[in-house]
Amino acid sequence: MTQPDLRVTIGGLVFKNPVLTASGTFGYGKEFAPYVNLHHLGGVVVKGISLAPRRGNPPPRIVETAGGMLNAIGLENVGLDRFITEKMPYLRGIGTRVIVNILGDSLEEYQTLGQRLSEIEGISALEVNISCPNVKKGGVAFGTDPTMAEAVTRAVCAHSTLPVIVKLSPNVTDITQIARAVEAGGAQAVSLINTLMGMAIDVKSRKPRLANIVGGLSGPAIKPVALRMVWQVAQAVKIPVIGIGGITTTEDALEFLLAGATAIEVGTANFINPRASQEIVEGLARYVTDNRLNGISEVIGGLILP
Amino acid sequence: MTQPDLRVTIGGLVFKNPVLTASGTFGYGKEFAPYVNLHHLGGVVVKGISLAPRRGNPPPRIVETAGGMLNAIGLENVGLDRFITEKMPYLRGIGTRVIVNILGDSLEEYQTLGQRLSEIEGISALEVNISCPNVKKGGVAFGTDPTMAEAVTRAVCAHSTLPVIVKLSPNVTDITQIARAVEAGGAQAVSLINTLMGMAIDVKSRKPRLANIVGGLSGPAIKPVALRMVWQVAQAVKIPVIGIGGITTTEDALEFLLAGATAIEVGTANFINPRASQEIVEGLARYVTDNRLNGISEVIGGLILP
Amino acid sequence: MKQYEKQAEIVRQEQLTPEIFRLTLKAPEIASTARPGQFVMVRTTPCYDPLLRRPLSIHQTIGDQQVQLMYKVVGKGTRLLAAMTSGQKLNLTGPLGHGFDLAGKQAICLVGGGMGIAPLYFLAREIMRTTSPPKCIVLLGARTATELGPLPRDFMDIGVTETHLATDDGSVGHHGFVAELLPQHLAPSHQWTVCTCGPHPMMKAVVGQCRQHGWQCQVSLETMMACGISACLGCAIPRADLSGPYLHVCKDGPVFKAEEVAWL
Amino acid sequence: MKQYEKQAEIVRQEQLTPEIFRLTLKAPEIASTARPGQFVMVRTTPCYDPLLRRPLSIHQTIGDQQVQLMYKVVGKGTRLLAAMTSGQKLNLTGPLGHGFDLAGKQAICLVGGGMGIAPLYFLAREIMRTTSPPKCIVLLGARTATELGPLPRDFMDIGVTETHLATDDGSVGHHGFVAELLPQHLAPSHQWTVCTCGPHPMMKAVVGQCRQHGWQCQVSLETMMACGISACLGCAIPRADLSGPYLHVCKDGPVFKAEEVAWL
Ligand SMILES: Cc1cc2nc3c(=O)[nH]c(=O)nc-3n(C[C@H](O)[C@H](O)[C@H](O)COP(=O)(O)OP(=O)(O)OC[C@H]3O[C@@H](n4cnc5c(N)ncnc54)[C@H](O)[C@@H]3O)c2cc1C
Ligand SMILES: Cc1cc2nc3c(=O)[nH]c(=O)nc-3n(C[C@H](O)[C@H](O)[C@H](O)COP(=O)(O)OP(=O)(O)OC[C@H]3O[C@@H](n4cnc5c(N)ncnc54)[C@H](O)[C@@H]3O)c2cc1C
Ligand SMILES: Cc1cc2nc3c(=O)[nH]c(=O)nc-3n(C[C@H](O)[C@H](O)[C@H](O)COP(=O)(O)O)c2cc1C
Ligand SMILES: Cc1cc2nc3c(=O)[nH]c(=O)nc-3n(C[C@H](O)[C@H](O)[C@H](O)COP(=O)(O)O)c2cc1C
Ligand code: FES
Ligand code: FES
Repeated sequence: MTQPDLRVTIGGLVFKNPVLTASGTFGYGKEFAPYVNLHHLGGVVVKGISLAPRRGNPPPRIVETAGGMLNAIGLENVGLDRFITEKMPYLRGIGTRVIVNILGDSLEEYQTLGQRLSEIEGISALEVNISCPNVKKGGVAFGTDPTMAEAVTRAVCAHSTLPVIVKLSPNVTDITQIARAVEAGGAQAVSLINTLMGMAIDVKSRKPRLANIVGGLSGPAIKPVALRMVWQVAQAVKIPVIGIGGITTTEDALEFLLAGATAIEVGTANFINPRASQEIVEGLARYVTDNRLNGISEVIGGLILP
Repeated sequence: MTQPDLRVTIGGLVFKNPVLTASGTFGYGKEFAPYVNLHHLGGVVVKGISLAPRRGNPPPRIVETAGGMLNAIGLENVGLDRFITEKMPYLRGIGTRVIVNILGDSLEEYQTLGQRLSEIEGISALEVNISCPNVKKGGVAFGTDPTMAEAVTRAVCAHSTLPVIVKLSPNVTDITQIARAVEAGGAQAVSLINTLMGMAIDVKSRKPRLANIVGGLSGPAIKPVALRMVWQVAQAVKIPVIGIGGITTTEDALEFLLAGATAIEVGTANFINPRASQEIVEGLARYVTDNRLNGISEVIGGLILP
Repeated sequence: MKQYEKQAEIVRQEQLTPEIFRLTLKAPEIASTARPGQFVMVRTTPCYDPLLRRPLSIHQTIGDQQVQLMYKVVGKGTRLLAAMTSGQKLNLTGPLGHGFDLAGKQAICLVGGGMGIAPLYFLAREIMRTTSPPKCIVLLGARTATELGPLPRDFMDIGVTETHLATDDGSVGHHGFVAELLPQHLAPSHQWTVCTCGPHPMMKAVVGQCRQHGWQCQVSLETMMACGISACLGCAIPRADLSGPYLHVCKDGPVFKAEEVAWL
Repeated sequence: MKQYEKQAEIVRQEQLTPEIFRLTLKAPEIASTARPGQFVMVRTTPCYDPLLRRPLSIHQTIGDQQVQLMYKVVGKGTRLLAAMTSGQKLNLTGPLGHGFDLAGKQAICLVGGGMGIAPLYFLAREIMRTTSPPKCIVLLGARTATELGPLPRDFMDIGVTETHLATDDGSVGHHGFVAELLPQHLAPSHQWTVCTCGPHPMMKAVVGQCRQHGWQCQVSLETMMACGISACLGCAIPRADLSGPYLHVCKDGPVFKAEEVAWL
């Protein structure tokens, strides 16, 4: 029997399969090497990188919720220079596409990151985080205002030679409006959703469970909201959509593909089951075979409306 | 030992305790009589009422999700006249406050509902649903635009002699903006959150699991988002806030009170545990006693920030 | 219409087939008030996933103390149920809904398919107890013989003299659909009342036969349910004429007159 | 640093006290590579609530086949664990983190409080095995005697000659905090290395004593953890000087040199 065809194309790049890992949930790839054959994945999106290193928020940074978790990591990362020198050499060898997730608190920072990373060998694309709800400055503002979102997209696209994926925030009234704005700004793809802003309180101490007070909700709990937004955005834009949000099983991944996503990212599920991403690749292969499809692309947007 | 004081005041009304039931999850009260001593509750918010009866959406109308559920009931209800003749006589006898949740397609419908219900004996307040995400027309538009939200509030307040609680939609970029608008419109209180818009797909049939395609997400899964919004709104407005969203236990209720809610509504939890609302009343009484508080009001807004 | 919410102790958990289990619970209030065709809502975990209770028909009551359920493992909730053992406690609400209506029925035929057989056993026992001389024919359908487990015997043991089987693979009884057995076994001479529960296509076929022969027919329907007590309005189904307000399976049913509901 | 994700069969589940359980699992890969102080992440349910794995220290390895955990029921995850029985399978990842460093240590004192004693038993066995003549003093603290269960005996059984106890209520051993035992039992003549695990205030007191007497001190810390493999960055703790990048308990720890971390 021939290998089922799981290939998908985003921003002119062919991915061996539509299964990527979500930024901030898969470290810099290496952490999962004991559990996953990285080269079996469609790609790895690394932890968000800023120009300078960031300490992130004080602890406690995470709390479990019903079917999900809140995180307020605060975008802790090693910064651009150490990422290039310490992380890229390993990433060049993992045998799959590397997507670098970037964030900044000014247009200039986004520009510089786009520019600098374009010069680095072994990077397939950029994912621009305009939506992380954990950091008080930057992040939020960009992702919730169409004009700002378009501006950031333009800034990165203008200074980068890499395909640009813009990652959208779900904490908005109309996510299709933001999606159209970044499409107009030149994005080759959009990925969604980032975390929903949430909060938890420790009744005994009467204090917030997160030092940052609020954090980002992720995991199976948010899947229905993510799926709805992916479906809406897939109809609103012409560029490919990457679905993210609570994806834990092959069935979850198929729901997002049917809703119109060209690829998906596995996030919190990596914590529950470090092999989740690879198991989904295997599951999709089985699905294509069992249903005698020519390829996974036949599933994309295949939702049948009543 | 004397009874702990659980009384709270909203819109000039004293409630015997801060535990209400959420609209659409407690029928018209009678359905829970086998499980709960209705007069032990702070109040009962009945299923949303429109001027004319509504059939609601075709089935399937509900689907379970991780830690939550999606519903697309479509505001099925008996309509104002039958509500008054068939439901109110029973509700007058339950020995606690009755709050009527109303919804309409037009300012006029909201007005008429406010006016007509003001003439009915046995109703303590109105809860104006400007946020139900299930009905394609009406609902959504009002709740997601500050100007519209303020207009509806004014319309109801102008034509009603009852205290008006406006129920907010979480599907917005900045819920404090909507809250301030309805406060300006004359609302005596706000209640939040209504459901988050979500979706689920049956991979086997490739069809949406809800005939309405999208539905409202409720249950423990959304609690972190609801708590965050209640905390934000409590700081943004002077009128009392009623917290709703995933409240299932006494601890959950305390989280919302600490975040600044003056009262809470129990929703989806009624399905999992029909006695949930009464158990929370009992739990709050125990909490006040065990912590030697003068009353539950000492808990409201008691969150200690780092 | 009394209803109860109870922590019921598990008296016995029996595995009848690889997928089918029979659960015996101590629930006096429910046992003493339940009618054939009614159901309970079972909480399968103290945690929030799976969140909702699961509706299960009452398979039989034993004396006025015990309630017996029969269920098939189809997903995570029933899988959690199957893992529970005697001594543990299970939270039940019930008895819920309206059961079968036997008032003045003389000749009754029960047609069950798959797990739809569960509530019919309770009904058969009631018929044996109340109608004399009991005229009751039982027709049972399944994909294959093993799927029926001990059920055919169970019916004979309570005195049902006429039990006929049908399987899709012919491994036992009639090789074909159970609905096809109706005209073979129901003497035109009688005013039959047919009570049926099972997969939708099966019930649709049964209803068709009854229309043809002018037999009365009562059907027990399934929908997704969140509350089981007519609070969520999630269990709506269209009326026969497809107009007017929806019926609600948990309150107006789960047992309906065949002509009340739409057969799409 | 090898790590594994395995379905481990439960060999034995023992209830030691009303709240404390000892779980023996068949996990050859982990058993043969684990070091004292390392931990595993345990998935407590196939469902999504509770969602995250739970970190549990390795209490001991038995041969190169079995891993033993000792846990206290404090919430829903550990409650689910306690309900599991031998024969069932449990998903484990591990061994994780860095353990205690015994290299060239001569005189070692282990100070454990509550469940913090769990990893110290593994460490004690390692000391008995590797250092000769083994110089190892064990100081155990708890709220009350029953909370210690069989642990004091366990240490004696493996040849620890000096085991001293302290309880808050004086029900056994010293009436007071375990840290107070250090100066009484640690001869100044030796270059002691103190390894401690337990409630934060207890460890803080132990660290204070060590500073005073110039003893080396290794502490095993706890934080909330989502991944256990340095992917989520959720387990951050501040460095001693409160500046610079945070340390991560799952990767840089859970065992740290006392002077590395801040004692707030
Ligand atoms: C009034 C009533 C009485 C019932 N009596 C019995 C009975 O006596 N014995 C028995 O085995 N089953 C009975 N059922 C069906 C039973 O409720 C479902 O099989 C059960 O809820 C599945 O739960 P789960 O978590 O195992 O499966 P899930 O993981 O929830 O779903 C697995 C599959 O089962 C289907 N399913 C889920 N819930 C329902 C539902 N409420 N009705 C139909 N299909 C569903 C899903 O669509 C999915 O395909 C009854 C249903 C109703 C409405
Ligand atoms: C490296 C490490 C090793 C550990 N080793 C052991 C051990 O050997 N034996 C043992 O009994 N416990 C150990 N713990 C603590 C154990 O992980 C928690 O008690 C457990 O996760 C609680 O889960 P739960 O679902 O039962 O409680 P939850 O319902 O999650 O919470 C109940 C209470 O426990 C607290 N809690 C939850 N998670 C943690 C955590 N990760 N650390 C500390 N407190 C927590 C919560 O704040 C809450 O107050 C260890 C923790 C870490 C980080
Ligand atoms: C611990 C943690 C850290 C994260 N860090 C980042 C980040 O650095 N950049 C980013 O764009 N998204 C980040 N995210 C968001 C995820 O990439 C993803 O969008 C979100 O978690 C929803 O997917 P999930 O439900 O599958 O986890 C993080 C999420 C978690 C849980
Ligand atoms: C089945 C169902 C029906 C609902 N109907 C209404 C309604 O008619 N009017 C309304 O304002 N809210 C309605 N809601 C929203 C709830 O009142 C509540 O705001 C929401 O479910 C969040 O609370 P919860 O998570 O505790 O359920 C409904 C919710 C559910 C689950
Ligand atoms: S199941 Fe809730 S109304 Fe029928
Ligand atoms: S627990 Fe995830 S990085 Fe330490």
